[in-house]
Order: sequence, then structure tokens, then C-alpha cells
Amino acid sequence: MASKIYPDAKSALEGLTFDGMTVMAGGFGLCGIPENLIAALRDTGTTGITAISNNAGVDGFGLGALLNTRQIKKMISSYVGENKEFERQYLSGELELEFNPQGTLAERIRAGGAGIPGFYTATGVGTLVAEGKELKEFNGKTYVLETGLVADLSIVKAWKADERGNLIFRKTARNFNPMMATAGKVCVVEVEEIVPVGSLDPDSIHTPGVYVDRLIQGTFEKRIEQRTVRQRAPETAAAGTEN
Amino acid sequence: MASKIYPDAKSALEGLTFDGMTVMAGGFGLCGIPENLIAALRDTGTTGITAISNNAGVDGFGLGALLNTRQIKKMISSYVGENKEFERQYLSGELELEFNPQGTLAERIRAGGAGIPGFYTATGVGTLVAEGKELKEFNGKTYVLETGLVADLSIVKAWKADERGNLIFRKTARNFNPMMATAGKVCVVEVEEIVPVGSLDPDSIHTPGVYVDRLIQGTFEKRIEQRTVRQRAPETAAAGTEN
Amino acid sequence: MPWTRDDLAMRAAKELKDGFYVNLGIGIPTLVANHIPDGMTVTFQSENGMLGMGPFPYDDEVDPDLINAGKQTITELPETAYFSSSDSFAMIRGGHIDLTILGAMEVAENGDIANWMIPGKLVKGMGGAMDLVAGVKKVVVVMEHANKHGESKVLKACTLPLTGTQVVSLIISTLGVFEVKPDGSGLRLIELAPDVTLEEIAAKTEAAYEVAI
Amino acid sequence: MPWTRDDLAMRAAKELKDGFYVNLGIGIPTLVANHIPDGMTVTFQSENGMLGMGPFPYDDEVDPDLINAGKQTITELPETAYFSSSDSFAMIRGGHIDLTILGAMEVAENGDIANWMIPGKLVKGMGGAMDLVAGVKKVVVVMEHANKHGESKVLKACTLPLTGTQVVSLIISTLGVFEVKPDGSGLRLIELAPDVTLEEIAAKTEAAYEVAI
Repeated sequence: MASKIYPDAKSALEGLTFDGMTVMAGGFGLCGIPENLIAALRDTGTTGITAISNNAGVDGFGLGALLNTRQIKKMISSYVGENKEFERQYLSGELELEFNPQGTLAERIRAGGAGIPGFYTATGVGTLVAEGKELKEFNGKTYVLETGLVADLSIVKAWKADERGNLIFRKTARNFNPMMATAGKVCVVEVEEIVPVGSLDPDSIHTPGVYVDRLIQGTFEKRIEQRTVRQRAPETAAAGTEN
Repeated sequence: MASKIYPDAKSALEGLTFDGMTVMAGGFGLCGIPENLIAALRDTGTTGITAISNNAGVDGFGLGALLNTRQIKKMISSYVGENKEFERQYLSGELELEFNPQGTLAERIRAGGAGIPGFYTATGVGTLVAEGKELKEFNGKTYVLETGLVADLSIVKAWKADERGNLIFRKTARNFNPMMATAGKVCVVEVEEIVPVGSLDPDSIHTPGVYVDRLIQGTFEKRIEQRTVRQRAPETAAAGTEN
Repeated sequence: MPWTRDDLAMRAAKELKDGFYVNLGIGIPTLVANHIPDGMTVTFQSENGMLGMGPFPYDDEVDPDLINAGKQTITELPETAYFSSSDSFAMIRGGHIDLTILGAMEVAENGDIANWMIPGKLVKGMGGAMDLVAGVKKVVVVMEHANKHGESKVLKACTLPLTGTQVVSLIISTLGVFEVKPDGSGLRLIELAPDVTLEEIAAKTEAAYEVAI
Repeated sequence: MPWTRDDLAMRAAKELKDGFYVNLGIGIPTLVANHIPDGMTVTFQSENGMLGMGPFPYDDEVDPDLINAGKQTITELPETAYFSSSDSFAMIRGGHIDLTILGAMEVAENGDIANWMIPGKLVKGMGGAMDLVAGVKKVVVVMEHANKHGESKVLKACTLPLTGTQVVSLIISTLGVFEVKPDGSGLRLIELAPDVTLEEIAAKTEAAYEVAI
């Protein structure tokens, strides 16, 4: 079996990118984003990208890196605008934007990966989101038809992988990553650690290796968007300094 | 917070059963079935049950126990008939039967728990399964509309639970149990071990406690339907006897 | 004297019940977590994939892999479970969360809510708000009674693009508390903030309402 | 001389490719696992919730929590991952499994397959068969060429209730191998079992086919 492991992000994207492609990128805010693969995608110079990602990064980091270089034509997201360059491109009409409710976005990606071309949800009924979409009643309540999403490429960040591509995510860095791993025609994954087959508990694998085509070990900045802390009560703080 | 832990299966079902109710029961074959709760449900004497379960147990064990007592009016399953009493009741017209493709059944239950009243699938298009159901084209291919399933009660078998109802399943005993935990108006769970809160890895919980209303520690027979083994090569077998 | 931000959070906390699973919106709703009555167990869900959200971390506990839906660093608790965004919204959409407390720009007397966009202004997106109002069992709004121009935010009909229709159960404004009648037939004023008069409410509220104090 | 059960499994094993993820049906298809070419890595999926299925256990390894879709006790491998039934069929329905090898009662020249019910006889159910034929990238059928009454199972059109329409890619019967043309325009006979003649195939096959040997 050909190894799924590539030496770096650049080689892992080789042959997979083309202008006008659709890319899904995992992460929520800057948490759990595929930093290495976003940078490598920027370096390919691929343009006209439709990016499916819950957010759009910040200026120059996350998907913001691809906005600075104007490689993204359209975003499908639930919440954006932590990003001045995004705002400028959007207001000037350079960038298209499709808003999906966050749960609808998550489910559309899950559906795309699961071979479900459409599903009904109450989310967005009676709002702009449902305009032009098919409505249907079930048990007297109205629902809107939403479609499955797939991408030419999904780029995913996990915590650990084994050599066969079984993945484990860490804490809230899981977010959109597992669904996106299922919904890309090709899925490339970056992890903090690649472990030998047999090292992961088979009951605790979040994404089975079948979904993972290529795998790299990355290096991570893990920038924090909103560092919020509390203060230790004086005694506790004193105790803390002893450690 | 009222404890979710009940002393036994009988008390855990108190106030939850009524004639004509719909019950989902986890398991695949006899693997991962809620043995204790099935027996307790039998003892309630509840009749006219619509049972949603991938299989129907064997004679006198699993859901077979409820067939012997004629408490089940209808089964929604993907595969049955390891069970003579089932066969007799079905052929005599005493028992209704609705076959769902296994993946459609699994997805209908997942959808029911996820607030999705309907979804489209290619499974069953052009077959008896799609008769009378709505068809729809997506990207030139035909799909059939299937509906979400919910139940008055779901009975679920997990491996371990913490005191807040976070669940972990073991190996292929997971099967239908996690979806069913989400799709019952009330969900009662039996486990092999209840551990203190904080004992389970938060990244490895299969079913978060929000889905679990009542919890018992059970005792398990774990009957095996098809015991298939291989023989050790002679040397290995000899080595084995030394242990 | 109208309620302060903290008063609003304290009043909203009265909607909590022992054993509830709750999703709190950004802003004032976040403060509700500071007012859980003693002896009551409430579990907070964060829609980015966590049940059992803990307080903000101490400085040396900050973990970039552990944030809430407002992208703030947080901590976990012994009962915490993590899951994916699709599993998180399955939980929300499927009606498994008991209560959500959200801010709003406008609420209408039939329970409509608008809290995500102002036409002509830059729109950041609805995030998870539409899923929350459509899926959670009980939706409580906490907000200023009037906008910056002194106009009522409790309306006969919303003027801004909606987040959801007929979904709000309770409005806690800076001036008082309104129930939205479950049949959608209108509002009932059930509480006043200290020293706020019925006349003041009447003058500052566009929506029709019954007084039931 | 028609192919035996083991010959069929051996021929079907030629459809395996290195790195494939494969779901094997019950019966003859199960035997395919005994014929994986040396040096080739193939991962077996079991639709009850497992990827990376191992061989049958030794007597002292039997675990009631570890069975395959045929309800037989099995073992795990170092690369095994377990998941729920909904995740398992998401994998199948979503086109992530490369190959499934199944038995059949009838196959038609357009790729229709019938393998789950005979009207008038007790029906046990379709299990996962309809999902597999609808979702897996390539569907290979292994079967007797004729039924017990000597009637062709390779037909112009199926007479039994269908499992799926236009889904089969390859038919490996006891007499030979037929490709189903991807455009649905018919069959191509591409191999004969040893000593089986074109005349024998012609006499025993109802479906139309091109000979392409």
C-alpha cells in the first residue's frame, strides 16, 4: 500500500490544485485550522477558489492569508468579518459570500460526505436563508430543503494520526474537521503527531483512515483570537508561584 | 441535579411504558442489545409495541422475548428471521413488519434525533422500498425521500457511563445504540460499569450525557449467535496449552 | 430604574432549572453563568462542539484548542464531552437543549426575532443563531428595551431580516419581562424593572401586550 | 469445468487493488479474504461498524462484542476503527468504499440486481445490501450461473424484486465473467471458466452479451 504520509504540506498538495476549485478548510475561528496546508495552498498560487469554511480567518492568518493574495473568489461561511481585508474585498464586490446558518453548514458538509444530496431543516424557515429554496411540511411544520456540499479538496487539521490515516482530534479543535474529511473528493490532513498503527484506541478514533488520502506532520502556531483569563484569588496565586 | 442512576431495570422503566408505544432497541443481532431493559419491558406487560430495531432477536432472547409474549405489534427492521416464533407470527398475520434498508434505517434514526424530518438517498430507488415515496432528482440522479424516526422510548446498551450519563461503547457493540440514544423522547441506558464523573476521556465520549435520561448498571449474558473460530497451527496450539 | 446588564443576566438566570442543558449567546447572556442558583446543576453547551463548559482559564491554563462559540479561551469540567460541529447542531436542531438565552435587535409580538443583520451595514453572518432559535426547546431574549434612537425593540412586527419566526418564549428587556403566548396571539407583560411604571412601558413599547402583573 | 466456490472467490480477488477498502457479502464473497495477493494491503469494512476486519478468533479470543455483519465472531487488527451504524452507512452511501463483492439471485444485462426476496417465500430482509449496491464505487457479483432448476441467473431483466438498478459492474458466474457496460447498453463476456465453451454459455445465458475474449 502506497504510504499516505508526505514529507511536507507542499508535496501533499501536488497535483491536487487547479484554478476555480472548491476547497473545504476545517476550523472554528482560528481553532483547529489547517495552518500548514493553507500556507501551502497560498504558495501554489491557485486562484478563483470557492472556500467552504465556517469563518474566514483574520488578516493574514488562516484563510485570511488567501484573501490577502486574492486567491479566493467566493466564501461559504456562517460568520466572517474578523478581517479588514475580507471586509474591503466584500464591500468592493471582489469577493462573493454565501452565508449558511452554522448548523446547516455543518449538516450540508456531513450530508455531502454521507451521500445525502438533500435534507430538510427548520433552521432558516421564514428568513432570507430559505428564499428561493423548496419548502415542505412534515407533521404540520414547515421545513426548508438544503443540499449536500462536496469539495474538490478538503484540508483538515487533526491532533494525532496513525500511519493508516486514522485520526483523533483534540478538544474544540475538532469542530468542522471530521465532516470535511468525509466531503472532499481528496482529503489532505495535517497533524501534530503521526503514531505507529496500533497506537490509537480503535474505539476512540474520530475519523477512520478510509477518509484520509494524504497526511503530513505539521508545525503549528495556534494563534488565539480572544485570550480571556480569570485571576487567581490572592492565596491561590501565591500557592501557584510555588510550583 | 436529580441522579440519572436507577437501582435496576424495573425501576428505570417506571412511568415510561404504555400500550401502543414505540420503542427503539439498540443492537445488531445479539451484539450490544439492552438485555436487562428488554427483560424489564417484557415484565411490564406493555402490549401493542412498535419496535424499531435492526433485528428481532432469537427465540426467547433479545426482542424474541417480547415476541413470545406477543407484546410487539409491529417491527421496523432491516433483517429478521433468526427466530421461529417471529416467522410464525408474521406468516399468520399477527405481526406487522416494515423492512428498511439497514443504512436507511440507521440514517432515519440519526435524522430523527437530529431534528431532520426527511432526507434523500439513492438507496432503494427503483425497488419496492421506494414505492409510494417521493422521488427527486439532484444533479441528474434520482433519490428517494425517507423520513426521520423518533420513539417514545429508546433502550440502549453501552459499555461504560459516568454519573452524568456520558457513554462509551465497546467494539461492534456500538452499532445502532448511539443514534437511538438521540431519537427517543426518553432514553434509558444500561451499562456494564458506571464510573465517577471525570473518569472518561472527554475526547472519547461517544454519546454526551444530554441524551441519557436514566441509567442502570446491568448484568449481561452476551449470547453469541455465530461462534466462528479458527484453529491454531499445531506448534502454536502446543504453545498455547502451556499457558 | 431600568435593569443593568448584570440585572438582566440575574433575571434570566431565574429561567434556569436544575438539570438543564443550556446554550448562552454572546454578550449579556454569557453573564448568566455567573448567577446559577446555589445547589443547582446546569450544563452549558457551546455550539462549536462541547457540552460541560467551564469558566475562563487562569493565565497558565490557556489552551488554543479549547474555546467557546465566542472564540474565547475557556476550560473543561470533569463532565465535559467534545464532539463535532455536525453532532453539536444535531443536538441543537434535535431539541435536546432545554434553553437558550440570546441577545436581539428586535423581537415581535408573535415571537419573531431579528438579531443578525442590518441591511446596508456590513453583515458578519448568523453563526449558529438561526439553528439555536429553531431548535432549542425554550428561547429567552435579553436586551435593551429601546435602541440607540430610543425606538422600541419590542415590536408589532420585526423590520429587520429575521433570524427565526415564532420562536421566542420570553423577552427580558431593560424595562420588564414579557411572555410570548404559546399560541402566537401576543405578549403578556409579567414583570417590571424596579421603579418602571406601566405608563413608561406603554410609552416605550410598540408591540401590543396584555398586562398580567 | 465450472468454477467452484473457491475458484469464484479467487477470481473475484483479482478485482482487489492495493489500498482498496472493501465490503464483502456473506457466503462466497467472504472467502475472497483468503485470496488477497501477496504484498497487497486491502482493508475490509463490516457494515455493522468496523473498518479493518481481522480473521476469525482463536477459541480463547472470542469476544461477543466483536462480530461481523454476518454475526460471526471476528478479531480486530492494529489499524481497526469502530463506529456507529449511521457512520458506517455514511461511509458506504457516500462512496468511500472502493469495492463490494456480493452474491445474487439474478442479475440483468443493464446491471440490475435482485438478491433479497422471493415473493411467496419468507422474506428475511435486505439488511445492508441495498445501501451497498447504491453506494459502493464498484459492485461485483459472484454467483452460480444457473439456479437449481437450471435456469439462467444472468437475465435480460430481473424477475425478482430488485435490490438496486444499474449498479453491477462485473458478474463472476460459475461459467465465466461478464462486464456490465458502464453506459448500461449490455454485457461483454470477457472470460470463460476452464473448459467452458462459448456454446455452453450461449445455451445457459438468457441475457444478451457481446463476446470479448
